Amino acid sequence: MYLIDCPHCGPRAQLEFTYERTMDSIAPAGADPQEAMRVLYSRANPMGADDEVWRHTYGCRAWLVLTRNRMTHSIDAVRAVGPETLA
Amino acid sequence: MNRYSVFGLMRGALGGQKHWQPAWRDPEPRASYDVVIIGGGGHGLATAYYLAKVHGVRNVAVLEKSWIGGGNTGRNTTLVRSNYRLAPLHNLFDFGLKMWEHLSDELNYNVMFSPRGAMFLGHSDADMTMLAQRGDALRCDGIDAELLTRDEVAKVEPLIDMSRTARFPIEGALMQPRGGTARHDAVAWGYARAADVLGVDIIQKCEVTGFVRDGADGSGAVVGVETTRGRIGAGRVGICVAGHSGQVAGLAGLKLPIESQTLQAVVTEGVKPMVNSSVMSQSLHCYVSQSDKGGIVMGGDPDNWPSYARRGQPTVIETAIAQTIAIMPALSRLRMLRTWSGVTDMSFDGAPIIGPTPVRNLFINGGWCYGGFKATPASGWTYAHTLATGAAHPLNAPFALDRFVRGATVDETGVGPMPNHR
Amino acid sequence: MTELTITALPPAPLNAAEIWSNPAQVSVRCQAALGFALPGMGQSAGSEALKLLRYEPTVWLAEGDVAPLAAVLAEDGAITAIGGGIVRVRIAGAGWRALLMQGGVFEAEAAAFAPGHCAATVIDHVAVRLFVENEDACLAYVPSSYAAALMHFWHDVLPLVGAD
Amino acid sequence: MSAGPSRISPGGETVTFTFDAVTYCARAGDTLAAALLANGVGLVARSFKYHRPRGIMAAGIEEPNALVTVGEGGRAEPNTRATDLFVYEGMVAKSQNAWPSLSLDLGAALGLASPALPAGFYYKTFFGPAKRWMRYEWLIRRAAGLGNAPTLPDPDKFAQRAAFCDVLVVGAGPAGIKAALEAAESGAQVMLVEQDAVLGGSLHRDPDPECDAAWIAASAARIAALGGRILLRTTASGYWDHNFLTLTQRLAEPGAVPAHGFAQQLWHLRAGRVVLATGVIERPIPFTNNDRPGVMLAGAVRTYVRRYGVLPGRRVVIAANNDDAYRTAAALIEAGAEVLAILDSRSSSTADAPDGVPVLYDARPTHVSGTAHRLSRVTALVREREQSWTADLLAVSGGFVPVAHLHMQAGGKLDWNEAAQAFVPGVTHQNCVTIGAAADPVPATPAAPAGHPKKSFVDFQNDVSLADIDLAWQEGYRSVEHLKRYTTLGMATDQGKTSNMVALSRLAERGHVSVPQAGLTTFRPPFTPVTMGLFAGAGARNAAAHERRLALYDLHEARGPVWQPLGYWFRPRAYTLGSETLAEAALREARGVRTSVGLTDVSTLAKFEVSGPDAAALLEIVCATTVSKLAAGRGRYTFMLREDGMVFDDGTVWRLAEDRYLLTSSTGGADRMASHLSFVRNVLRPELRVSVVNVQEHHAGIAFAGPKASTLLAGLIGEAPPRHMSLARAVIAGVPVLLLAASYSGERAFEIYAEATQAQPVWRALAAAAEAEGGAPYGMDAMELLRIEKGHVVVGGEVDGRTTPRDLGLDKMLNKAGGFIGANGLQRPALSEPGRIELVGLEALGGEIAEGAMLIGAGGGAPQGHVTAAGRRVIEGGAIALAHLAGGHARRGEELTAASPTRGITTRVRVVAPHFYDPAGERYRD
Repeated sequence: MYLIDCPHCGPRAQLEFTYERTMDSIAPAGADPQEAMRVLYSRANPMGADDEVWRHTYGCRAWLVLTRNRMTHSIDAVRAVGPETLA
Repeated sequence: MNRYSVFGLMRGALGGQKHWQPAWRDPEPRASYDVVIIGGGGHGLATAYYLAKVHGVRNVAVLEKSWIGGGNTGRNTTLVRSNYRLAPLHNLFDFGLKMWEHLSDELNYNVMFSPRGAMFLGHSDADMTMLAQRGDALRCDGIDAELLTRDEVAKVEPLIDMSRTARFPIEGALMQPRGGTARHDAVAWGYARAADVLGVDIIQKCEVTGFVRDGADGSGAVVGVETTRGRIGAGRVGICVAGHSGQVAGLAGLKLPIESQTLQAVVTEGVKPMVNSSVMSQSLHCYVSQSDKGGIVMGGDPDNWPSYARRGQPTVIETAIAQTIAIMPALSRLRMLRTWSGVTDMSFDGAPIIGPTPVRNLFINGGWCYGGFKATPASGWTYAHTLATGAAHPLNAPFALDRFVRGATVDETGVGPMPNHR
Repeated sequence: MTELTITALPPAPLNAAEIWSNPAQVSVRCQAALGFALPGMGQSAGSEALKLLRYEPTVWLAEGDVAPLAAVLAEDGAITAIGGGIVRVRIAGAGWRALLMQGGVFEAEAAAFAPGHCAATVIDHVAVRLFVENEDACLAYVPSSYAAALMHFWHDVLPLVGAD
Repeated sequence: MSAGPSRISPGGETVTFTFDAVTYCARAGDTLAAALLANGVGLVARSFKYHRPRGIMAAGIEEPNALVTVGEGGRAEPNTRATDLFVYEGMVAKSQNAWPSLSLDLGAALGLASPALPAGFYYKTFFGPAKRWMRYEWLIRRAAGLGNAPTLPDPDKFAQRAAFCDVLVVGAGPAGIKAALEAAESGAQVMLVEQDAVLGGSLHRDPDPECDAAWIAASAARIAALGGRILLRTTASGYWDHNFLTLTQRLAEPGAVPAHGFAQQLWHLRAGRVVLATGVIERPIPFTNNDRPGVMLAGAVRTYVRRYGVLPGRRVVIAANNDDAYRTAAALIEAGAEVLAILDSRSSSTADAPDGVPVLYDARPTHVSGTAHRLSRVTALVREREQSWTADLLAVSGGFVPVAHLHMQAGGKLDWNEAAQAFVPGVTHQNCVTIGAAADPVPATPAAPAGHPKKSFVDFQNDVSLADIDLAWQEGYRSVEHLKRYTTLGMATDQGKTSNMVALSRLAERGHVSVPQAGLTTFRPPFTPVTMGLFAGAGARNAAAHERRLALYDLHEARGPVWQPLGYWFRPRAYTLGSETLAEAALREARGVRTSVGLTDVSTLAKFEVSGPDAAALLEIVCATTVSKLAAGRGRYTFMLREDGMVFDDGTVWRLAEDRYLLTSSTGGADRMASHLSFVRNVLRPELRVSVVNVQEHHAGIAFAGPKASTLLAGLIGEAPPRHMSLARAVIAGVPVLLLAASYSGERAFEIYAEATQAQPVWRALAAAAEAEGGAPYGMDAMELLRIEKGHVVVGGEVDGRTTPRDLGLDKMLNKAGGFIGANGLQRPALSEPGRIELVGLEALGGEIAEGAMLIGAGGGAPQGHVTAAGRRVIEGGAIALAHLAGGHARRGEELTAASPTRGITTRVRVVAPHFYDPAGERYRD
């Protein structure tokens, strides 16, 4: 059970979070259809760190990008995504 | 090689069992092979066996970075069945199931295939209709499937909670009588021993670190592999590494529609027989059976985020155990003895990927998600065909790698390209 | 066992106030119009008539009369009624923190989770929002459909509170 | 009942218990093992494979032999270690795996066949068809397993609780207590957990004047005073990621009735730092018959003597390869036993033996003999010459194995300690440190086994001998993992706690390599076995899935409906009257809607309010249909695609105001849709000025449908209701409502939304109005009949995640401008190839159509599609269905067979358009 340092809530148990997908699966806006499908179906799936989209679903509901190592499970960075928020 | 038989054991009883030879050789790698298979799991070893046995391709090496059968072959919950809803899947898996029925004799190694029945429980009329649909699809394609009533379920598994007030009451089940379990390690060892006899080199502790490519810029066809035990030439190379598919394919610059996730399983202390079949639930996501040693073997959903660490998350097993106890309350006081994990190769439609890659002479067999063990004979048979001929076998043709970008996915659960939604 | 009461409160006017732009300016307007600034994450602010709880980065749970808040938000956000779907459960008594550790993952026992603070978490598989009313009481905002089940769970584990 | 014959100072026995129906006395604080030894019971169990007689070998959780079943009925716990079970009044313990009795176990005959049953024998025989193997398997399964399987539900509950601390100390021996005290004094919030029932650990075996009972008590009090938490009978059993641990706490002994109804509690603990003071486990020594009752670990002997006042033997031989065992000699002499010899496998030692105890160097035990109940003779090789003693106890010590399980579960590495011949904790990336004996075990010298390999047991419970390890080696199973799997070594309930190192040493010996080169197995959770019910917690009763209850639950329940699960929700399936069957009720209810009026609860539908200047822009990304052209006050049908172009949900979208929309979608997809909307809004388009609020539970929804619905509703609201696909606000029974004129049934209909807390009067008013006109509430089955006849698709049926808008006949509604999610996926070539599965209607040419049945063409062959939903014409009768059919759009008029072999139903059907009722939509007009 990871401890994920939510930029909005502080460190919380993984049970409050859900994994959605890797950043490398999201095609840039305006990509042509073939390129978008290629991106959707190609994952680097590295045996090391990767950028992943998670959501604090059972907490603040915000979306986060975790840089997480798939071997050690260390979470090296957590970044908030979404609209501007009040500090 | 000694032939295995009860007489051999009797003979050994007099001589302290000293006459048994190694089950497979421990050869040094040769300079090159007609076919190199990367991955000494059940699928890779079966592929090698059928290459030698069926196609006469005996100059074959199986390269295993650790010890054979140590990946998902030795970590799964040993269920064998073929009762998928979609025809390309049930046709492939049932081809395999028919092979399971004779595998011990075929290999002269008892893989303990035990067709004690694979039962999907239905918890509502809606579940039962879905199960009937699946059963009808199977029966129309000549595969066994029977709808069981509540009473029939209770007869097979007397310890299931049949009360109407159960949180997920039992309305019936879909039974595949020919389904069951097998001894997972024996499958790897049996194929290894049988392949070894036919001349296949099984090379353990040999990790592939790169591909040798021809062409001026090194981007042409694969002609060999770099390994921790040196360069090995190859006519064709078949990747067969389950959860590590992405990593090995990545050595050739490929990105696959595969994400590696952890799947955990649990076994209890051994007790006398109490679970007679393999029980799965349609609405919940748990499955349970009892090993021949008496341990109750259980599993549930994967830890549905990427990982290679073989370290699970405890609440995932807590949920699977809660679901299992809700179905079979008498399990409550048994003790969980051991948990373990495998790295599953979750494909983006839930179906395997077998066939050529965009790199010439490089083939892939992976994406089995959490259901590859039962396919071992069929996977090996059809992959051997593909590696021997360079062409798809009719049974693996629907599972080509290009199906994703073409839009021809085989999506049994219909949840689309996100494996964690499956 | 410690004395602990678990009570479902009557429905309250609850709204979600979501701000999509200029949150700092909205906060300034809020201070000017209502006398308090928008609370930060995990905090609350408000008056007798209106209490704002912040569980989300862009959404404030507003309990009370939100009419003046609409003008504060102006073109920077919107208000949506949500009170029909939430049951407020008051857990009162010294053991509320220990009770909320049962089936949970959030550190309700932390001293930093002080009166006026709030947090969203999951308890026995149910998403709940907690608000510390005072040292002796905590309010849980529970999805209506799960309220009966979660209250049953809390009553069930009550004997364990104070038993450590 | 008298005092136990082996009790050193008799008296004090106050607790009675039974073992195999014989009543015995014990002292409070005794483990079952101590109590049995005190009572002179030597034979306690039978081994797994050969049913060899076994007694008590250890004093802690590593005990491989003495397993019993304790408790009765649903509380019975099989395979309970007698050394980890504190006796309580009335405790009922039974031996296992023996028939007809422990003393006379016919299974022991298997031992005679053991030469033909080496490791892995089953891989080499039992060939033939699978069914033949199943006959052998039947026998093997009955012979295997240890305790009897439980058959009753558990009467007790299990709790799970979160906890947090700065420092967790595992193990309350002297090192652990000191570490906890120090951390607490430094201001840290401390937790100290101990699997034993008392604090002190090794101090009960090896007293230390500086750490006496008073010191233990004072330390505990000080830790508590500083806010620390001390838990006894609590095992740190799992060490997971990010310093998360699972602690299992026994609130009652196994088999006992718990005080508050909770037998155990699982702690989900997050620790800042973890200090492992977990001690060591003593290694046994392999020699012939080393598994017999009367062969015990030397440290365990000391524990029984000093902690429990029990003397396990009076004429004792000690065999060891280290200094520690000499202390056992001292303890035995103190207690009045005779120590015949210390057999030290080393060539010399500086350890002090008690006066009068002969020490023999270069001495290794070769075999022991005795009865199933007790030992009588010990034989050893002393400087290669055989020597024997008449003895009733052999205390052995083959060195010490650090308890590094948690360290390794945490992902830590192990280092080889040559002096101790043991793996000790090495580096770890978690914040975790090991202290005490586990970090610094007593030195021990390797010694070659001197007995017969076949009877020199390594894994006692699974009867794995040195000969089995040798055979595995000979056959090529040389990796330690192959060895374990081939021989079953380390797979028993003790998970190799006493056997792993002995086996590794043998493997190293055979391979002529060092022990670390021979390999190392991985320790996985749990450290000791954990009761399944504890891991399930409260979820054992609800499958970890709470029921979700409708806001109008009470009103439905008063009508006694048949409830239908839908996800975690329960909705009325039909309101049966009198002796009606479900099907009759559904048809009556559906006919009521077609001819008069009906009402049904649609509260579970997903609902989102989307507001702000960019609301339409967001919806046009999520929905595949146009939204922005919708006028305020109007609504329309919509559907949503996944990125791969498949339809994954559908619903309606309503423009409530200029910049405010209400989006509805399916019940089953509600959570997924909530996540999808949030993902699109926050991750893909954070710049949009839009608010998306989930209002699924805020509104209760009631569908009011039928030819009389409009008139009746007008009467209730006092004005003309909105026309089809328009909306209005009104008041019913004093409650403000939102009226959406939408129809799922095919009749003129309204979805009436009220705040859920106020919805009951609205339902009552609508129900009263309906019932006055012969209408009635209807349930999901009637709704299903109505929508099938109308040809509406449903998510989970026709929308199965594999169909495109074109497959479903929805492609004309696609937003021509594109830009929606799924637009790219739809371009894939295979999605426009001929022969795709397409939506059609079916009419039966006689008989009923089975839902889910396969569609077979006139020429037979493989199925070409299936029946997605089967119903009937509500008024006229006659079976109809919706179906998926390959190339179906072009096959109208074709006759097929709908076959359900599992249900024995085969029906001839004709392919028709999937609209059976009012295809022009004339009934929507007033």
